Order: sequence, then structure tokens, then C-alpha cells
Amino acid sequence: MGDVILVISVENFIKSLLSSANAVFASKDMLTELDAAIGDGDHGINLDRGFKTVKEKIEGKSYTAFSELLRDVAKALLFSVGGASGPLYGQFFLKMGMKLGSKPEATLEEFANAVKAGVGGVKSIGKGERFDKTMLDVLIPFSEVLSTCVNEKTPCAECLKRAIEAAREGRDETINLIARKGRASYLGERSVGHMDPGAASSFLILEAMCQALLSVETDR
Amino acid sequence: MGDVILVISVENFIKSLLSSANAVFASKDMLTELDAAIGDGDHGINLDRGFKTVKEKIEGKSYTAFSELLRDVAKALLFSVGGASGPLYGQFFLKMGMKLGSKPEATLEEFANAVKAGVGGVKSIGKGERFDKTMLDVLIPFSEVLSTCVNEKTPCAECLKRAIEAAREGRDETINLIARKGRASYLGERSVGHMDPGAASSFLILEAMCQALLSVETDR
Amino acid sequence: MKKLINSPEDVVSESVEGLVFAHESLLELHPSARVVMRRDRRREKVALISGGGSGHEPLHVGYVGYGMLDAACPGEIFTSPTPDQMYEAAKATDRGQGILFIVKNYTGDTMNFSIAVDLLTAEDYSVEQVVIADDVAVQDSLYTAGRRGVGGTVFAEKIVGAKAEEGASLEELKELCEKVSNDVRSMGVALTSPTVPASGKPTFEIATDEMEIGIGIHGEPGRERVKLRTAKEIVEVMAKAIVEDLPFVAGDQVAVMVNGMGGSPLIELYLVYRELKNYLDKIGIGISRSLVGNYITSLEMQGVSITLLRLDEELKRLWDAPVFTPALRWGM
Amino acid sequence: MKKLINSPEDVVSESVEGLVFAHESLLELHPSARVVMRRDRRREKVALISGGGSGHEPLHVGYVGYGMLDAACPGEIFTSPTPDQMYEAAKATDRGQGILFIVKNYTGDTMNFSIAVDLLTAEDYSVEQVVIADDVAVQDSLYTAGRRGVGGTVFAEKIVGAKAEEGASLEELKELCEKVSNDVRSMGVALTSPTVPASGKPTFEIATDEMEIGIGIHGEPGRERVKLRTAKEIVEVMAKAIVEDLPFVAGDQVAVMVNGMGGSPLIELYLVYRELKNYLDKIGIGISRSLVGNYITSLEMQGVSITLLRLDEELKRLWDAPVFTPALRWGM
Ligand SMILES: Nc1ncnc2c1ncn2[C@@H]1O[C@H](COP(=O)(O)OP(=O)(O)O)[C@@H](O)[C@H]1O
Ligand SMILES: Nc1ncnc2c1ncn2[C@@H]1O[C@H](COP(=O)(O)OP(=O)(O)O)[C@@H](O)[C@H]1O
Ligand SMILES: [Mg+2]
Ligand SMILES: [Mg+2]
Ligand SMILES: [Mg+2]
Ligand SMILES: [Mg+2]
Repeated sequence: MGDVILVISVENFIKSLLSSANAVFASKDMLTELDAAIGDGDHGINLDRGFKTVKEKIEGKSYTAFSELLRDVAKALLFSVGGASGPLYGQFFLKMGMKLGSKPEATLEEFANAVKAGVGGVKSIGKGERFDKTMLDVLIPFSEVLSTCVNEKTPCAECLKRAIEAAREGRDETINLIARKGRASYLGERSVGHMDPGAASSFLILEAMCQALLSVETDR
Repeated sequence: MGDVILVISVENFIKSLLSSANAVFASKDMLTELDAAIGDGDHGINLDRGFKTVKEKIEGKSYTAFSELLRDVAKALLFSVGGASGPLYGQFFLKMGMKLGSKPEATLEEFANAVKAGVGGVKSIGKGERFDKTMLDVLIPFSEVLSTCVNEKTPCAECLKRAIEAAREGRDETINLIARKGRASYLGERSVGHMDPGAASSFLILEAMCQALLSVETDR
Repeated sequence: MKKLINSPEDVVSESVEGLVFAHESLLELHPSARVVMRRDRRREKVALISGGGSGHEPLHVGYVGYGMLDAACPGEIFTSPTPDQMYEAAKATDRGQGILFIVKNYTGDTMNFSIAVDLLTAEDYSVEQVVIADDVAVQDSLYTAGRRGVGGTVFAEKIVGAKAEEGASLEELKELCEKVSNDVRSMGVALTSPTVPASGKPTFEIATDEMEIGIGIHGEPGRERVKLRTAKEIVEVMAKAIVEDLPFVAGDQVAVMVNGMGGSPLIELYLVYRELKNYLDKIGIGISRSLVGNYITSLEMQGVSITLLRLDEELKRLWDAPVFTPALRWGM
Repeated sequence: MKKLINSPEDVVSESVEGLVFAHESLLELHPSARVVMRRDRRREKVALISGGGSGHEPLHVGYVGYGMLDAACPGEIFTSPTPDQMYEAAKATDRGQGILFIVKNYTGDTMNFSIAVDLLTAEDYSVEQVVIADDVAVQDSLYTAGRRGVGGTVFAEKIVGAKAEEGASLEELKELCEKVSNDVRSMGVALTSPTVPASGKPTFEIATDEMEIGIGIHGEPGRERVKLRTAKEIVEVMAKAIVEDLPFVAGDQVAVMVNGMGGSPLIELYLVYRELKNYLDKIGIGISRSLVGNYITSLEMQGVSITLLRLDEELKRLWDAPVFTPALRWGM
């Protein structure tokens, strides 16, 4: 493990997405509580509904192309979540899929580029940036560290682990930030001291996804 | 004390009424709580408002006739209390005053007859009887025992004490009754186990009134 | 106690003042008694007057205006008004055609209104009263205080108000009001207790998983205290009790009211309406008129009541007639 | 959690169904998307559409009908609707005159509506949107999500709806809606927290002697948490913030709304109205139109919001124009 080259198949990516979905289901209440503190208390409920729809849509179905799979994921989220996180995550997966295109397998480099495109989608629809205290504080460092590691030819497993660590740090940093986007921004300074719910969910989703990819890798 | 003949002056009766008023003020919350249990939780509030109006009206004013004094008391209650107890107590004092008429003094016998007339007024306006679990369960035994004692030429102080004891028993008996009149009747069997608020207030009012009459007597 | 008020003693008078401010082209305050009156009193018609304890808004003050009441007499919170209010209201609105009092059946209300009737009769006014007693949660009996008057009062005020506007006589109106009163039934449930401002404490204690079935609009306890149920189950209990009481039968056309007790949001009331419609559909009772909202409340109590009135063509026509009051308005 | 519901997941769909049942001559449900539409869509006019999270009833579903919205898209509780809803609503109500979306300013709403705009524009529909952001409790800034859209939305829907009924063009309506949006300001306070059914717990904790000033309609925290004050003091804080923000000045004519958050009884709202009128009288601002009641709520939250809109003759005329929706009705 570690120096084998990771090749991500569409099939394995479905498993990763289902793993992300399970992570969301397990943390529904925690996410809702985070949102209750600085938002409107529905983030866990929203994502739970969204990922249930994703699961229904993709589980057991066979896809041959990333673009197809991820368009289904994006639409499931977009048309069932609502709120802020629906369009944001929808855009993330839609743009990822568009970048990966119609192929059935992707290298880690291609995966990293797709994540970057996804993050770009989130930035552009939400007009947000880093340190606004949003999911971008997880997505951006994750994407950047992943790309850097891949460029530096770091072993695949290590790339994913470092990216996840960067995501975790980004998530934890949101605690000390003043929110400038989303509902928490209404609080101004009062938002300090609370973790952003979207940052927490992004971390969960990415972590579960990467762990699933890694375990598949290890299983080989 | 005891064998002196009690003569009730209008002036002393004002003091007795103010003493009743103070008893009501002191028990406002208790009466309200009793009413909350089996009614609508306003009896103390109602009577507090009513006796404040009575106090304002009669305190410091000089009356020469019972009828005049008691008409003012009745109207103060009738036009400020509302609810069930307003007309009931209003009628009680109105009929009492009508019976005592325009004289400036009354014997205990005359007082007993006036109470009887007052109770008649309550019965006729409320269409109630004994054991309906209302203020009549205090007013009726009080009136009956008072009349009997007076007829038997019992010493005045003793008459009042026995009447008060009968009133207290009547009040306590309401605990085990099923309400058949007033708001508590909606509860049917569920009203058992609670003292009737109107019985409690009648007892307070009569007790304070009699004690004031007795103390005046003793002071002579 | 959490309330938007200044002081418990002033709640009623300040709120009534606000109501009259907010609807000043429609309403005015009586100069000496606590009475809310229609401003326009030119028309020769029977004066329709109601009143009762406050805390049930919009009842009755919100139903003063064209096609409903000529005056309303608000008492203290949950306490019937005093006879001088009804007496002054009648004198100020009488147009020589007589006065009809619509009274909810509570010991206090009936006694205070009766005293007003006596005072007015003594002065040669022609005055009649009809007592509404539609709450099926309470067993009716000659030996008790009888049934409470609740939601049916709203229907009575609307329908009799429309007929009064048409110029009907006192006798005709009394008869119509009695007909409505005979054909209307209600029942309510509570999830929480109201808090009377002057008392500052909830009128009753209720656990977080309990509800009171058959609640009164003053928070008087009802038939039974049970575990919280689904809206569908709750509606079945209420609708069944109501339907069997009259009884309403298959083929009947009814007006229904799904009434919020003050603290239940509209989203829940419409959900309850859905359950009610499904229930009545199943037993062949047709809803031909409906109201969903807060019409007769119990301060901030969470809960709902259902009222059913059997309709005929005349009642439908009178229901549809224009009305313009703070709380009910259509056709103008 | 005490609610009259069957299950948290079904609240919105069952309630919307109840609403449409209760107003079936006026409304219908879209056959495939969760959209409440006017039944009568014959008239050639610009389609006026709004939507947002549920839990604010009667907003928006209760404002569908003559003289207001052509369709409303209810999301889950406190969650903006999804773009397919707005897309289907637009397609079903478009009469070839274009579509105007009225959007409350929340990140989720603006994004979801924008996606719908993109989808529709791609299919050559002419569609515009106006974002309402009237909550002065929130500091406005280009670098944040900006102000929340609250009570001003009700005024916008009424006034723009009246103008749409007159046959105005999409461009004219957009301009009018922007004008209303510019001249309207709101602020709210909460005494208790709402409870989202799916969460089952109050959104925020608040002590029995505390209130939240500047609350959002989703229970988002406001400007500050303070000890409960009198109605007069509370109104002063809100009215001052609103008046100084636009600013409204002596001589201005305004429409005001005293809006209950869902759990506050009408008796309190009218009392608040009294305080507001007294405050505005003192500073020379004239109330020429008013609404007192529950118009944009936050489930069962206790609290109140105040909205002020500066009026000119055209706005007065449009305000007075007939409207017939489940929640707002006059002139017909
Ligand atoms: N403009 C934005 N850009 C990126 N992320 C955002 C933006 N606005 C909100 N978010 C994210 O969305 C999360 C809230 O999502 P959710 O609670 O589902 O939606 P809503 O705020 O509509 O209730 C926030 O915690 C934040 O991470
Ligand atoms: N018909 C009646 N006859 C005699 N007393 C009655 C009758 N109805 C009610 N009461 C008395 O009135 C009391 C309630 O008074 P109160 O709470 O002030 O009025 P309300 O019931 O209108 O709120 C009861 O406890 C009872 O003693
Ligand atoms: Mg949220
Ligand atoms: Mg009482
Ligand atoms: Mg009472
Ligand atoms: Mg939300």
C-alpha cells in the first residue's frame, strides 16, 4: 500500500459516495445542532434527505461514465436538498463530473483536477472565498493539498491522507472565524466559537469518500 | 363577652367589609390556584379587582343606611368583577342590604335574616343548590346555623363562631363533591379532590367579617 | 411569563385601543364603557351585540363591523364582561329595532348578560338573548352549567349578522340564531396551557408528551388527558364526537371551521383541515364552506378546535353575504 | 415536540394539500412538482411567482390568488425550495408575458431561484427576479450574505400583484418591485424558539426572562439577547431601528404591518400596534394603511415583527386594489 498507483473506477466511486452518504446519515443530528447554533438548524436534515435521494438513485445502478454518475448525484442533491447546501453540493458534484467526463476510470491526478473544478463551481455559485466560514474552508485546502501532493508525486494514499488532514484543519479553523456568507453571517462576531456546519459536513463527506477509496486500494 | 347583645352599626360593618377585602387580597394567589385546578384560574384575580373597587368606594365614606352601603358594595362587585362571582357576590350583598333597609344599626337577628336574603339572591341568580360544589356550600350552612343559633338565643359571639365553623365544614366538604354548577362542572368526576374556589373565598370573606364584628364587640 | 404587554392590568384596554386604532374607519370606542362599536350606525337595523372574556381574539371585538356585530363587550382576560358594558353597548347601538345579545354559555356570561337584559327591559328596550352551547366535550344536562359556547359563536355572529343587515326583525333573528345554535357542534384539544397575564403562571400543567382532549377556551380541562397522537387520530376523535352528537349524517352539507387556539401555526391548521376533509369525505358529509385560522382562541394556547354547522340554502346565502370586520372580510 | 402533525417528513405536503382543499375554487396543486397555483390562469398577465422555505405560513402559499401571486413554491420547513419547483411553476403559469420571481434574500433562496432562472432562460422564457432584503437587524454589506428578506415581501407581493393584474409589463413590475424593496424596512423580536419538526428540538435556547432582538424568521439569532421588556420598550427599539435606517421622516405616509411570529396571540399584536402608533405619531409619521396579524411566521415562535413601507399615491392605490387569496382578501 502507499506506492501502488490508485486507479479510481466508476464502480468504486459509487461505493465511496455511498460511504459519504452513510457518514452524513450517522452525523445528521450533529450537523443539525451545529446549524442550530449559528444558522437555522436544518443542515443535517437537509443533507440526510439529499443523500438518501442520492443513495436511492445510484445504489445498485451501473454507470459507465463519471459524468453520468455525478450528474445524477448532482441532480439528486439539487432537486431534493434545497437551502444553501443543495445548490452548493449540487454544483460541486456536477462540475466534478463534467471534468472527469465520460471515462470509466480516473487516476488520482484526474480526480484532483475534478475536485478543483468542483470547488470552482461552489465558489462561483456561492460567491464565496476562503475564510468566509463556509464549506469552502474545507473544500479549498483539501483540493489544494491534494493537487500539490499529486504534482509532487507523493504516494497516492499519502496524498489523500494529507488532503484530509488539511480539510480537518480547515474545518477546525472555522470555529474562530467570523462568518461572512450564509446564514451565520447574520450573527457577525457572535458566530465566532462555533464550527460551521457546512465545513463539518464537507469534511465528513470527503473523509468517508477518501477512506473508501483507500480501503478499495488496500483491498487490491 | 359572649352574653352581651351584639349591635352592628353601619360604621362597624364598613370595617368588617374592609377586613373581608383584606382577607381576599391576602389570599388572591391561593384562590387563583384553586380555580386553575378546576376552573379557569382567575377567581383570585377577579375578587382582588372587585374588592379593590369596593375598598375605593366605601373606605373613608360615611354611610347612614345599610341599604346604601351594601348597594355600593354590590354595584362595585357587579360592575368590576365580571365572571360568575361578580353577579353572585353582587346579588348576595344587594339582597342583604335590601333586607336590612335604611336603618343605621342591626341586631344579630336582623343580620342573620339579611344573610339569608343574600343567600337567596345567590341561589336564585345562579340556579344552584347545596352540594353543587359552589360558594353555596359555604353560604347555606353559614346562614342556617346562624339563624338557628339566633333563634335558640345562643350568645351572639357563639352564634357567629358556630356559623363560621359550619361554613368551614361546608368549604371542606366541597373537596369531595362532584361539581354541578359553574366551570368546574365541565370536569364532572374529575372535579373531585379539589376545593371549590368560590367556597374558599366565601369562607374567607365571612370569617374575616365575623371576626371583625366580634373584635368590635370585645372592644366595647 | 412571556408576553408582549406592558402590565397585566392594562392588557385588555391597551389591546382594544390598538384594535380601534388599526381599524378606525370601521370601529370606535364607547366614550364611557369598555365597548367596541361600529362607527357607522346610521342604518335602521336590529343591534347585534356579543361579548365575553378577553383572550379569545379575534372573538368578539374582531367581528364588529358590516354584516356581523354592532358592538362587542370585552371583559377582563377569561372573565365575562360586567352588565354595565352590555347595557351601554345596547343603548349606544339601538336603532329602535331592538337588541339581540349573542351569549356564550358560561355561568358568568349568562348571569351578567341577564342582568343587562333586566336593566334594559326596565327601561323599555326590546332585548332578546340567545345562548350558544356547542361544545360536545361537555355532557349536556339540566342539572349542570350545560355545554360551553365555543366556535359555533363565530358562525352565529356571521350568519345572524348577515340577516340583520338585510333588515330582519328581532324575532326573526332570534329564531335564526337559535337554529344555528341547534345545528352547530364543536370540540377542541390543547397541547399546551394558556397563561393568564394577571396570574403569570400556566393555567394547567401538561407533560411534554401529553394533550388534553375536549379542552375549553379558558383552558378548562376537557374529557381526558392522553398521550400526544397524530393529527389524523386527533381529528378522528374530535370529528367523531361532533358528528355523532348532532348527529350529522351522510348527505349533509356543512360549514366547517378548523380553529387555532392561538399558539398553533397555520401550517398545522391546514394539515388538520386535510385530515378533517378526508374523514368527512369517507362518511359522506360534504364541506361546502370552510374557515381555517385563528378565530376563537385561548391566549397563546397551542391546540385546535373543530366546528361543524349543518347548512341549508338560506344559511349558505347568509354565509356568503358580504362582511367587513377586522377579522372576517369578503365581498367588500 | 408538540405539534399537530402526522410525521415530520409529511408536514409540508399534507399542509399544502389541506390548503388547496380548503380553497379549491381558488387554488390547485401542480400535477408533478410541489407548486401551489392559481386555478384561474386564463388572463394574459405576467406570472408572479414566489417561494421559500415552509414554516412561514401564510407566506407564500396563502398569497396565491387574484391580485397577488400566480404560484408559490414551498420548500421543506425553513429550507428554500429546489429549482425544479420554480421551473415547473413558471412553465405552468407563464402566459407569454414573462415571469417575475420575488425572492427573499437568503443564500439558499437566491441560489435555487437563480438556477431556475438559468434553466428557464435556456428555454427562452423571459424571466426576471427581484430580491427583497428588508431586515434592518442585519448589517448590510457587499461582503456578506446581506440583509434577510422578511415582512417587506408581503407588501411586495400585494402591490406588485395588483399591478400585474392591471396588465403591467415585466419590466414595469420589476421596477415597481424594486421600488417597494427599496422603501420597505422590517425588524423582529422573539420570546421563544421555533421547533423544526424534523429536528424535534427548539432551534435555540432562551431563558424564561429573555428575548432575542432582531430575530430572523428561521429563528436565526438577532442583534442581541436581552431581558424581557415591556411592549412599549420593545416597540421603541424596533421602530427606531427601522425609522432611522431608511430613514423615514416626519410627514411620511406609511403602510405598517405588525406581524405575529406564529405563537403570539392577536391580543398582544394589537397591543403592539397601539405602541407603534403612539411612537410614530410622536415623530410625525402617518400610518395610512395597516395590517395586524400573522402574515409571515416562524412556526410556533412567540414574537412580533414590524414592517414599514413608505407610500406614495400609486402604492396606496395598488394596496387598496382588490385581492382574493386565502390569507389576504378585500374588495371582492
Ligand atoms: N455562499 C456560500 N458559499 C459557500 N458555502 C456556503 C455559502 N452559504 C452557505 N454555505 C454553507 O452552507 C451551510 C448551510 O447549509 P444549510 O443549513 O443546508 O442551508 P441553509 O443555510 O439554507 O439552511 C453553511 O454552514 C455553509 O457552510
Ligand atoms: N351557579 C352557581 N351558583 C353558585 N356559585 C357558583 C355558580 N357558578 C359558579 N359559582 C361559583 O363561582 C366560582 C367561580 O368564580 P370565578 O372564577 O370568579 O368565575 P368564572 O367561573 O366565571 O371564572 C366557583 O368556584 C363557584 O363557587
Ligand atoms: Mg441551515
Ligand atoms: Mg374562574
Ligand atoms: Mg373566568
Ligand atoms: Mg435552511
